[in-house]
Amino acid sequence: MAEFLSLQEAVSRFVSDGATVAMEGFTHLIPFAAGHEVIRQKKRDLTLIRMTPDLIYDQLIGMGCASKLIFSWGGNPGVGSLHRLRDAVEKHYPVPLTIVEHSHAAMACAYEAGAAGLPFAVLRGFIGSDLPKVNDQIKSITCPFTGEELAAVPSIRPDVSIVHAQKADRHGNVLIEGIVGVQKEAVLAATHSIVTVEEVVDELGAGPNACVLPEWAISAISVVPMGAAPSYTHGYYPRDNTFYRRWDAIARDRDTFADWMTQHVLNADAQGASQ
Amino acid sequence: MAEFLSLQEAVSRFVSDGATVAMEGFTHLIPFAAGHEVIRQKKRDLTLIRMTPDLIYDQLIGMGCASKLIFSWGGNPGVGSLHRLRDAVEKHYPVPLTIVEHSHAAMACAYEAGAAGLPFAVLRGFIGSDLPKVNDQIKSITCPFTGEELAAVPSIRPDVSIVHAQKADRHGNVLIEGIVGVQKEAVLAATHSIVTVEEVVDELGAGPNACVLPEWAISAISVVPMGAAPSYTHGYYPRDNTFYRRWDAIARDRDTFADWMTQHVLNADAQGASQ
Amino acid sequence: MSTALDVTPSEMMTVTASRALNNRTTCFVGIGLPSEAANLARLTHAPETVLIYESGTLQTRPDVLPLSIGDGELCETALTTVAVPEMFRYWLQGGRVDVGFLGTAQIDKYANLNTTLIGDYREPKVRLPGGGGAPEIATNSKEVFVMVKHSRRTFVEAVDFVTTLGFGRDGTARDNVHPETARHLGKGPTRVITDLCVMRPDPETRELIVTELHPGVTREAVIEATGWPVRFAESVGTTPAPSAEEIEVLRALKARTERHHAGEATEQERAS
Amino acid sequence: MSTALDVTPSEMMTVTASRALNNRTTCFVGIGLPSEAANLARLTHAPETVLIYESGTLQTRPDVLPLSIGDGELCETALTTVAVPEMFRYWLQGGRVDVGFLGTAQIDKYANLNTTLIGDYREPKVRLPGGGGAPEIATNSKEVFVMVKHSRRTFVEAVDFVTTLGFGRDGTARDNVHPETARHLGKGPTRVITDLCVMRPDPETRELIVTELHPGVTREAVIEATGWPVRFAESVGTTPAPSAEEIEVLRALKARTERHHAGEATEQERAS
Repeated sequence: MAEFLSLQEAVSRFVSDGATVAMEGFTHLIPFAAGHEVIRQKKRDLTLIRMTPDLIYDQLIGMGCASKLIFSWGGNPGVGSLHRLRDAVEKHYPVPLTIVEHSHAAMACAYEAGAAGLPFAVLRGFIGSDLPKVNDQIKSITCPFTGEELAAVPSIRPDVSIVHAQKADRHGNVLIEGIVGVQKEAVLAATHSIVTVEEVVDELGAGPNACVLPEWAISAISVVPMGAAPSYTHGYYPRDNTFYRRWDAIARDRDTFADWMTQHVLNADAQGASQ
Repeated sequence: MAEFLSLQEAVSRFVSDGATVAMEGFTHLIPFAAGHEVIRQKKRDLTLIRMTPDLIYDQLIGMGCASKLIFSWGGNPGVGSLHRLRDAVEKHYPVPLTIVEHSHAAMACAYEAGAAGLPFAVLRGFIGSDLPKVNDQIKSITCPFTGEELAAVPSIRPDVSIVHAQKADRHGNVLIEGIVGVQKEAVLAATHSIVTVEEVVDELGAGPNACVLPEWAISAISVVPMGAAPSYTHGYYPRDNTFYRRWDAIARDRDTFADWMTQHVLNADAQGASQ
Repeated sequence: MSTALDVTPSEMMTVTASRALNNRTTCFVGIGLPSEAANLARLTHAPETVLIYESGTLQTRPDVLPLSIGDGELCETALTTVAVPEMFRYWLQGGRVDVGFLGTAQIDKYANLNTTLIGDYREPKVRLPGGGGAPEIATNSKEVFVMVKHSRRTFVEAVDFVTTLGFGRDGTARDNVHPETARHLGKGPTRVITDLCVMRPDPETRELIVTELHPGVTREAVIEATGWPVRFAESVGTTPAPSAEEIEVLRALKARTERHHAGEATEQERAS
Repeated sequence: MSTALDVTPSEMMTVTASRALNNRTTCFVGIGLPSEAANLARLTHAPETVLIYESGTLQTRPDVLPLSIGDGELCETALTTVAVPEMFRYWLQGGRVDVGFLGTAQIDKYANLNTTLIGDYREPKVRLPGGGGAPEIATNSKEVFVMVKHSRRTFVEAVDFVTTLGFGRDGTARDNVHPETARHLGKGPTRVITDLCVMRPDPETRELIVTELHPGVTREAVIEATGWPVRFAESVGTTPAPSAEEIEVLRALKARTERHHAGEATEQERAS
């Protein structure tokens, strides 16, 4: 049953130290504002799950919020490395970070299985890859009909999933449009969910088969205009590619990063935090 | 690569005697016209797959086209039994019919697995049910992470799937709207597919996340207005509930049925066949 | 006032079943009687009850009762419509359903349901439609309500075939399961609502016992209509009579539905 | 005419890679170089090439190259956009992809790809982004094209980590698999297109051998840039030079792309 809460209240209520948290959005609709609020509330020891960690997790990791990362592609798309992620993995700065590494297909299937209430996902995956050698969560399973061996991974079932969407109606039903990624699965797989939206409207104006999350499948909704910036919200604002490029220099150096975060996140309020 | 073919040509080319055929449509968009063409072409020994056999399979079975039926609910919705199906199961008339019986959840998952290129589907299903005792295709599988036992069924991978949809564009891309059932999965799980559509349009006018089947995932498209009647096509014509009720009396008696089929199907042409 | 109403046993059953649904309950609705009761609940005391049909229609608000589980009305009035695999995987199996609301052809002492056949599987006396969504609705919903007319043919000592689990042949099938299964397996049938009474499982044995009799119904009538030596709760209540409003809304709903489904596919409907 | 063009090695690579795609090929496109080549193909000789990106965008026709795999441009110009699990399950794993088109950080003699790290997994010298979609693109597509700049750092005898299967450590990993696996497992990398040459697997050993040299490139240059004793095919061809049209279209595409991504989120873009 969705409650409309301030972002501060939503994060405070549903994100605990030590929690397993998925913030999803596949390039599109990345919940930056919510990530910043998690940083401001100094959450610690989080297990962060995300197919493509992106800048949002570079920031959370760089600020010491995470002790574990489950992911499948960790980079700044089209730009380069995530320097804070690398510093945590390679130099254990600011705190050690354990990584659990999958492929996109495996994580997508693991979210799907989580949403479907299953304990594991089956995929035709990891054939010939070294990933199963370094991730003991990748096992194999035998088809009971053909005898074929396939890959199995545990389903993803976060304590809380956080996503951003275009809009909610006044009841709290949410419309997600465009590149919908794994957001529906992330929300349905989780015990709790926070959805930030650009705006609240009287009518969603959705087509008959639109991707709508009913309010009874959501824990909290926070209205956060520009809540996905510097990523983008289809129909609202474009991706700030320049910022994505600039991030490389900001994140490369520990102090530059710390200064930027202090100025743009720690000293910002919940609504104005998205860089 | 979709080819626009007459229904006669499409059925002739892709439905062989002995083939495994899925005609899907969950109450909505049932491909009656195509089913009638299969009857007119006197196909034999088909394995018919369909979650809800409905009148279309009552007709195919009553006309002796099928030797096996894979299904999960066989009735005339809101009316009663499918008399031709019962006659075939109980009295082996006009030919014996083997049945393989699942639940909806299992068949939906089996189509999903077929579309996903997997040999089997896993579900939290059949707990305490006698169905696994009478269907040796329902097995169990153990989660490699939790040790929990779940049900496993073979994926559905028909030789040909036949569905009806609202419209195709001139390239052959197809839009399905409303109750979309398992049609996308049936088409993607099959080696070949035939899609009948109400009309061909310049632009599908679909939303960003609409259920669209690309032309390169379809074998043949046939333009058959009213191709789903007496079921319905959302946005085109409603369900002919009166006919569904009338069917009970028509199908109850072997001769009445045969007369009706002769008059309305065998002696009709491909376009005018849908009662 | 309400006691003066001329209420049929069937209406009594529907109203009683509708009252079992709370507002904001998420209910996976079987076609037929459950659909009637669930929509009555939505049109009376529980306007925010969320109705889900297996055709993929989420949170639907039909103006008339569907004849089939996939009527266009269900889609047109739904919040959204998802594919059938998604419906069963994410919404039912994913644990989002509070109440699975089912009808049945046979039900036994341990609330097991049979919609498959009468007789032997390979040589059936009567072949019924089959399981449909019920086997997984009954095990993946948090609890199950069953609604069925009371008769000795329907209420049998042991069903010919367990299509859908109640509590198993001996009442223990939901106990001692794998902990992960236990997290997902619902409580099973917590109420059976008939045109004579309400039955609930005995907390110890899970045998269905009569907990409420509808107004004017005798114990003998229930005993007569039940195919096993039916037991009664220590204290058997009387089901509250329907209110005038409930009966009025129910009859209007059924009349609307009748008119809607009686017509041919008329021009008027085509235009709507 | 075309020989007179001043073509860079990078352009030569892109044009050659684009020519590898036939019209009506369904291509699962990796970001970066493959995306550039695939869109050049679509804008020149293969207008009906179907491009799929892992963000869920099916049959997309971007006017500018995406900076990331999930740019809005990809969705706006797509036939439809599906959820990411559906993309990987139905469209890739379901066997609908003819060509998986990948870049890489390291590639070895048997066309295995490494995008995970340099050094040891637990103590990496350089941590790379990871596998992303590549491990399953490489095994579920009917065949794979790899596009990567030629250097000794990139072309190594054996990759530090097999993120993505080529033909395995000994070239036999795609042989002798379960028949059901064989039905789905593609042919693997059939071409590697670099800025110096085209390599293909030896039909026997699956070792990558040079089959074509780009105009003006010497064998020595390839040997110098390859980290193993590279072999040449019996008859090594010369890659056809780009046409003026190809170069013109490519440069226009890159210029458009540059302009598009260079700007801030300008008012103009917001309005579009």
